[in-house]
Amino acid sequence: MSIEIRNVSKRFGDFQALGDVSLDIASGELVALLGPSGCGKTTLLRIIAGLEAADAGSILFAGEDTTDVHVRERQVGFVFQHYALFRHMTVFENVAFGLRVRPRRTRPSEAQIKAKVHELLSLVQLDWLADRYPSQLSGGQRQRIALARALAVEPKVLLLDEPFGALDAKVRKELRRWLRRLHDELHVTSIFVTHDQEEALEVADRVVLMNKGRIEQVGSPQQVWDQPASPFVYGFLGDVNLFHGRADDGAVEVQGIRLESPEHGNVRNAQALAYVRPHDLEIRPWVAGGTGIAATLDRAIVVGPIARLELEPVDANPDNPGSGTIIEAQIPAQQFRDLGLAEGDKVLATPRKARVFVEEDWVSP
Amino acid sequence: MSIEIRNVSKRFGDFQALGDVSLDIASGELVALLGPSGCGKTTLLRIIAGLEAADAGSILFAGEDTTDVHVRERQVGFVFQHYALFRHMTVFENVAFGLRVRPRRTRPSEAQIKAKVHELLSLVQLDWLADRYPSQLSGGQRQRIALARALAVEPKVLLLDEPFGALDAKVRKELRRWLRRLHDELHVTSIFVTHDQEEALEVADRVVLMNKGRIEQVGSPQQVWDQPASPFVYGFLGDVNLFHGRADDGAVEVQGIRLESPEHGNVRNAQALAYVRPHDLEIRPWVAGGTGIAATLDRAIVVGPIARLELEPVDANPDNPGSGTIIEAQIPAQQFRDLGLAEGDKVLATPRKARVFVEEDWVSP
Amino acid sequence: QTTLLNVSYDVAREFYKDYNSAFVAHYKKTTGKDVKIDQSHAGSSAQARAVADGLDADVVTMNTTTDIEFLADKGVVAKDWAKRFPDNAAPTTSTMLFMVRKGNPKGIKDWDDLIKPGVQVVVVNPKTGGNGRYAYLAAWGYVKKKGGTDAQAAEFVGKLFKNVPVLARGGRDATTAFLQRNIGDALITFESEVISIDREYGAGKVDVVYPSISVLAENPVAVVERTVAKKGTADLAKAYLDYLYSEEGQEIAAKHAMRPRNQAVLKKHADVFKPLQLFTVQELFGSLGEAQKVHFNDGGQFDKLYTPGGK
Amino acid sequence: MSGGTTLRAANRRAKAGTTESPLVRWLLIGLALAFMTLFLVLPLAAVATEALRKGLDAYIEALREPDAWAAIWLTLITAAISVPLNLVFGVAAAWAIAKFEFRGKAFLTTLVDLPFAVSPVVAGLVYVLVLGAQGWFGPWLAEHNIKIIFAVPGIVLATVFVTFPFIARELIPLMQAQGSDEEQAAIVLGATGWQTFWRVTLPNIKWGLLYGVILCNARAMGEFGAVSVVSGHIRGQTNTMPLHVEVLYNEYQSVGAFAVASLLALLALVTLVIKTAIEWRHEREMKALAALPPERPTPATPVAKPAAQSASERQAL
Amino acid sequence: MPSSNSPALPASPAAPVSRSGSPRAGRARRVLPGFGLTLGYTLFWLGLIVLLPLSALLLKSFSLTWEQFWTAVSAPRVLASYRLTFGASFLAALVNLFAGLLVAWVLVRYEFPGKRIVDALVDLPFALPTAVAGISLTALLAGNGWIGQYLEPHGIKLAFTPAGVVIALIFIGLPFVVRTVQPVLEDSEKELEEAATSLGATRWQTFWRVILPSILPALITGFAMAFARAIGEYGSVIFIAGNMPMVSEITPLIIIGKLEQYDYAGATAVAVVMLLFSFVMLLVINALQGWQRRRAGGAS
Ligand SMILES: Nc1ncnc2c1ncn2[C@@H]1O[C@H](COP(=O)(O)OP(=O)(O)OP(=O)(O)O)[C@@H](O)[C@H]1O
Ligand SMILES: Nc1ncnc2c1ncn2[C@@H]1O[C@H](COP(=O)(O)OP(=O)(O)OP(=O)(O)O)[C@@H](O)[C@H]1O
Ligand SMILES: [Mg+2]
Ligand SMILES: [Mg+2]
Ligand SMILES: O=S(=O)([O-])[O-]
Repeated sequence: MSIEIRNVSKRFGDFQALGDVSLDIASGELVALLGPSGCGKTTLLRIIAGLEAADAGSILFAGEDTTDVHVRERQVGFVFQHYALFRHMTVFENVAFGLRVRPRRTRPSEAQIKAKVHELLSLVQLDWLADRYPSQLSGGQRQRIALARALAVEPKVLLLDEPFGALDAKVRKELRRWLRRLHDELHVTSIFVTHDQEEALEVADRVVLMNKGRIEQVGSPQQVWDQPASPFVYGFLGDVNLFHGRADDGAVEVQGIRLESPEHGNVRNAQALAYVRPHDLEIRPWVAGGTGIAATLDRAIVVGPIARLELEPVDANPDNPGSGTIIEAQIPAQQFRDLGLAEGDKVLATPRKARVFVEEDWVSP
Repeated sequence: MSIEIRNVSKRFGDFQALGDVSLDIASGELVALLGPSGCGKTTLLRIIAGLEAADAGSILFAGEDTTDVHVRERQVGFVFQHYALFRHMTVFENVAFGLRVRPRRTRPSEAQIKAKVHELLSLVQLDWLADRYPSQLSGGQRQRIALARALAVEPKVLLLDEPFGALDAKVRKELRRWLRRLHDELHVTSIFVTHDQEEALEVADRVVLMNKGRIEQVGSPQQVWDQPASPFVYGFLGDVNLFHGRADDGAVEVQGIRLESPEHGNVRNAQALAYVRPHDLEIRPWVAGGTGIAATLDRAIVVGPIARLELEPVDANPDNPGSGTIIEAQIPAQQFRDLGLAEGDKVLATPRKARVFVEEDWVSP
Repeated sequence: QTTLLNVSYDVAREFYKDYNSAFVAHYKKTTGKDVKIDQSHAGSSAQARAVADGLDADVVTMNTTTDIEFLADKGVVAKDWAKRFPDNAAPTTSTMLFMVRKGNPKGIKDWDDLIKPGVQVVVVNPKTGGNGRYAYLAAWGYVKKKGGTDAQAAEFVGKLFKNVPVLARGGRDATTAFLQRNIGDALITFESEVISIDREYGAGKVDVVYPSISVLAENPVAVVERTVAKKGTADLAKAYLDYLYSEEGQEIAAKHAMRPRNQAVLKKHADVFKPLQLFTVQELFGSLGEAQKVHFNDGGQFDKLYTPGGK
Repeated sequence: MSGGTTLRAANRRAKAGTTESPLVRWLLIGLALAFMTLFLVLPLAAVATEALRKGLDAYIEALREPDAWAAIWLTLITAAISVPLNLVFGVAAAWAIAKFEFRGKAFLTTLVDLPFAVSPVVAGLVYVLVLGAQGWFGPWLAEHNIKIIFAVPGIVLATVFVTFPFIARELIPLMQAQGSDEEQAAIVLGATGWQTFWRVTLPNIKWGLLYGVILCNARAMGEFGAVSVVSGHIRGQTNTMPLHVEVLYNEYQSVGAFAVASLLALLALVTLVIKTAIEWRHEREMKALAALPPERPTPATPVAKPAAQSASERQAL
Repeated sequence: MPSSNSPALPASPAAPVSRSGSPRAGRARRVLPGFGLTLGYTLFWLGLIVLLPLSALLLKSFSLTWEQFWTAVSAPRVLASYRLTFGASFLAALVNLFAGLLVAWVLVRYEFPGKRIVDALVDLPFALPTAVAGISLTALLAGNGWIGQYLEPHGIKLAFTPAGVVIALIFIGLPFVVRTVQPVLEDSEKELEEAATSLGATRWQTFWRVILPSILPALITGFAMAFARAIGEYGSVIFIAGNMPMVSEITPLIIIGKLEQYDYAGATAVAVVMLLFSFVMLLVINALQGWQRRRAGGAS
């Protein structure tokens, strides 16, 4: 079922939690709502579910306005951040709940319920836990039971609020892959909320980036990564180094280095921000007079295939507010070893690629 | 101050939480205790702090037995996982607490306390929050206040229990770097508990890997990464693919591929487990008869410099229990693009490097 | 079967228990009708308030006339209720006596002995119990009867109450304080309580002292017109109260230490009801209602005993 | 290993970190017990002694009086009516106050507490003022021959008033602490309001509810002042146990009075024992739950046979 | 690329609905059902059982002129009774504050034989008829009582003095403090105490600076409840009070006294004064707690 979000706004008292949000989600899509804490992700999700009413705007399910449809009848599956499992019910009873509360007419028989619940528990690979109580489960298990419970009512839409937020790093990684797989199997339109960009990029078909109650960008993981629409998106999606410079005539000069920036061809001598991802920095041993940003290697973390380097610019220029802070670089571990650098050595860093925003870009969001 | 942990054991009822743990920590070191949930990390930390008593064994601070030293007098700074800030005190009062409760003789004057607290608040970069209450702070801010509070008493040892556990992915990343930096500045002997391997590897001088109440390995991040002492360590430190095979005469055969394993030179025809990290798999387009594990490309996540691939072995062999599950591979994004692979394509995966454990290795820990 | 509700004061439960069975038998014999009597007992004026507020009493049998006056004011009983039955509509009376410790160690003989320094007297709070009001009036009347002025009476009563360590809430509390808690040298209480005290604590534990002069405390009765009109029990109610004046009724009363009006019965029990000089409230105070206003209401004579500057 | 002495020393040390020294501990326990003995045990003992002052026979005799039985019966009836009434109110009030935000909530909560602060005598009096023959509705009630005051309904009303806040007071903080996540989950799953309440809310609050009911019941059975004013004290009809105690006491029948009182104390103790038993069971249940291993048992899936060192070995899930 | 930043007019005619502040205005509805029903029922029942009768009290006292009212509530004896009632209630609540905290502390923190019995006994004052409690306490404390006999020789008189009033009120109020503090103490985080200890605080400092502030709201509530209940208490007090005007006469007894002289209006006037006082106190306490919760609130 497709979902259309039309100009939804929501205030809490004086606080604008959502400002005129519009978004279309195609049937069967898996969409991630990504954004920093407090940006309104949960609020939007709850409005879609009908758990909260929008002040303005409307939500359409398969083209039909749901404003007057009660949560109960929206046929959404909602997975709460802290699971909200029924404490006093066994896992089985939790999953069966949605079936048992149906009106007698449409309620399946006991046998059907049993079969259905066990099918779902197998789906989430926790069949053997049917008789436990939620308090006897680990976080990851609870999460999957919450999902099974939401799926039991065969929802047309699945909404997940930070489904992996409360879990260990390791378990989180396992579950996100598992969620993706499940979605590929069931193909129910799903929206999940997260503030972990890695999670969003890895799992979702499309990523919706939110900030301060507004949508900053919508696109496939690759799109938002490669063409971030705003400095916020750029900064939020991964580690990034920020350099201040001047844009002029399709190029930006940062600390004596000229970076091409064809999209700003018509900009003349404007202040510019150049965002450079750590892996877009080239590192060479320092040579006097060499181009690049002179820096000292502060710390090198070389575990696995990537060496992460922290560099301190040598000549912190007070006129250049971007300097003085640490520059982060990532190079292949092999290359690092080949360079033979030790902590304390001086290096030259050259941005290979940068995303440039000039003054006027900053204003918009 | 150096810390020696000598044969410490601890039971809770029937449950052996710590079994004969010994560990030396040099003065000024930053050590990470890493392990899965319930492995006894917190218990060990609490024993060091004196918040819990060991059943057997002893803790030495700078060579002196602390058994009879009360927590109060151990001069440890303890940072709790959930901060344990005093809710009814302002940030300032929280940080000043340790100074205010000193006996009158050694208590600094109000002016000194004020100066000291502001110095610490500047150190954690939260000077402007002095008059707030903990409930008015974000998680990351609370964490830093907890640290400032612990530092106020000028502890000889700093103990941190999952200091970043409850934080956002993004905030967590920032804070861990900040912690490292702080440590480099203050050089107080520090132990921090975590179950996030990335965190441990990035921040610590040395990593202590724990499992089921015992220490599995102690070493620098690079050491434990490159030479994991046990399958557990290997598995815990990062994503890993597991292949079952036979070890014979200094080599292991896995699905027709021969991997050198000189350390098992004297093993004859034994069951073996080969652990291969995702980035140690080489991926080539499938060619009939080519060596390597034939697999289908299930999903490719290409954001940033690394392409993460999920491969499904084509010919799941029921005799080989390792097969049938997904194989994970990581290759440079550029290489992935060069290969021109699409989801659904068949590929050949060849382990470039593997860590092999034969039967007898599994028994030890 | 008709039922009749007799709303009465605290310590009359046992008496009416016996009286009721006698009356039921008598009524059956004389009229052939069965009747059931319900009893209600609590503090006298609390009971009067309950009746005024709607408790469906057919008859009220109290130990202070003010309580029935109040009901008359409310129109619940007839205005001339006191005339409807003989003897001021009080079939029984009682009076105030002293109880002293066995052997009378302090040598208490009369009212004058109670105001001596060092003598402690237990009295009921006149604010909350009829018992206390009568004790107060008896003391006042004693002075007046001996020819004293009001001022002298007030001074005397003031001294008496200076000797009071505990103002009990009701008769029973006073007895408990005196007998069980061992407080005070004398207890001023109704003659009718003596028998109950003997029963509870065993006879002869204390000595009874009859003062030279005391007050006649009437136990008035009345038909509650409001109820009997509604229930049609007027005749029964009247019969019930009339029977109190019968020889049998008076005899039962005497057995419960209430002074019968019937002189013959009274004589018969002369050992219990020692003759002493009794004055009526009407004689010295106009009426109990008057006395209430002057002495016991807020700001009255009694309050002045305790308020600084008041006299 | 460093042997037994250090071990014991260590135990002593570390315990001192978050608890008091044994000396202080026993001092505090002693103080608390002394206080409890003085203020609770001794009065109870006094009741028992008084009741048995004239021997067991007199005690039993006193309890066999029909009036005593009527009083016991009325007391039980009163509790049986007023406790459910307050139960319904308590649950409704707690639902409204704990699950929703609205203006004037603090004020409403205060109003719910108010009966705690009203003198019981005044509590009885106010009903007389409203419903008595001279009160607002008295004439109307008399006209329609409805008896409330000085009859069982009045006693129930007064009891309801006095025990009014007990259950709500117990439930409000409990339900506030539990939040409404589970209820929202139930609604999303298609449950109606009633289903949500019966199947989700009620099981979650049942212990607190029970506790409130027991306290409410204890107070309902023991209430004297308010009931006294509205009862009418009709022997065998509107005398509850506490009132009967009063009548007997004033009648100089202290054995009877204390016998009935002891019965009340006994009823109270029985409910308290039930409460304790229930709590104990609840606690045990909770402990049993807590004792179970929080994480999955080791043989999660039969994938890696002998190598089951840890879950992480199972190749990428 | 940004999909929603277009300044296009909103599709639905909506916005100003909630400008006024209340997010519930307009078409917004609550997800959980039963708000109207439960709040309605609560208000109805509250009105019926509590407010209607109490307003009768108020109206009855209004039948007095202001001057009569003032005389009724400010006569010297009445004033003395306020002093005693409020003073003794305050003292008793204060004692309960400490004793209740002590009992709750011991019950929560320590193990000792008979703990469950003690725990169960705490509720006894709720159950025992107040008059019985009063009689028993008097029996214990009177000069010849179990306890009194040891005190009397030393010149300590408890029964029939204001001290007796305080003792009866302590008995009545104890469960309120214990039962409000107990759960809070049970929930209090061990970590806070550990943090304080590791920062060098002694046990006493930890209690005083960390534990006490965190249970203070509960303590205050318990105190307020015990106080409020004590002010109204009658049954147990009159037996032990001695009831001497100006000395040991409590306000409820004044009310009864006024009723004895059929002065309904005067009785209600005094009752209204007591009620107002209690109500204001409860209100202040509730507000105070709400404020405290908001300040310290939030997940820590
Ligand atoms: N019921 C409410 N009353 C008042 N403010 C609210 C309410 N619910 C949310 N808010 C505010 O609205 C903003 C958005 O909240 P929301 O829960 O949607 O954020 P979020 O993006 O989900 O954040 P997080 O990642 O922390 O969960 C926050 O500033 C929050 O404080
Ligand atoms: N006070 C206690 N009583 C009983 N068992 C306990 C107690 N404290 C800890 N344990 C048990 O000891 C084991 C180790 O606990 P510990 O808290 O040290 O684990 P951990 O490594 O810190 O785990 P986590 O990452 O989940 O915090 C766990 O199984 C736990 O259940
Ligand atoms: Mg959220
Ligand atoms: Mg831990
Ligand atoms: O309400 S419980 O937490 O006890 O289920």
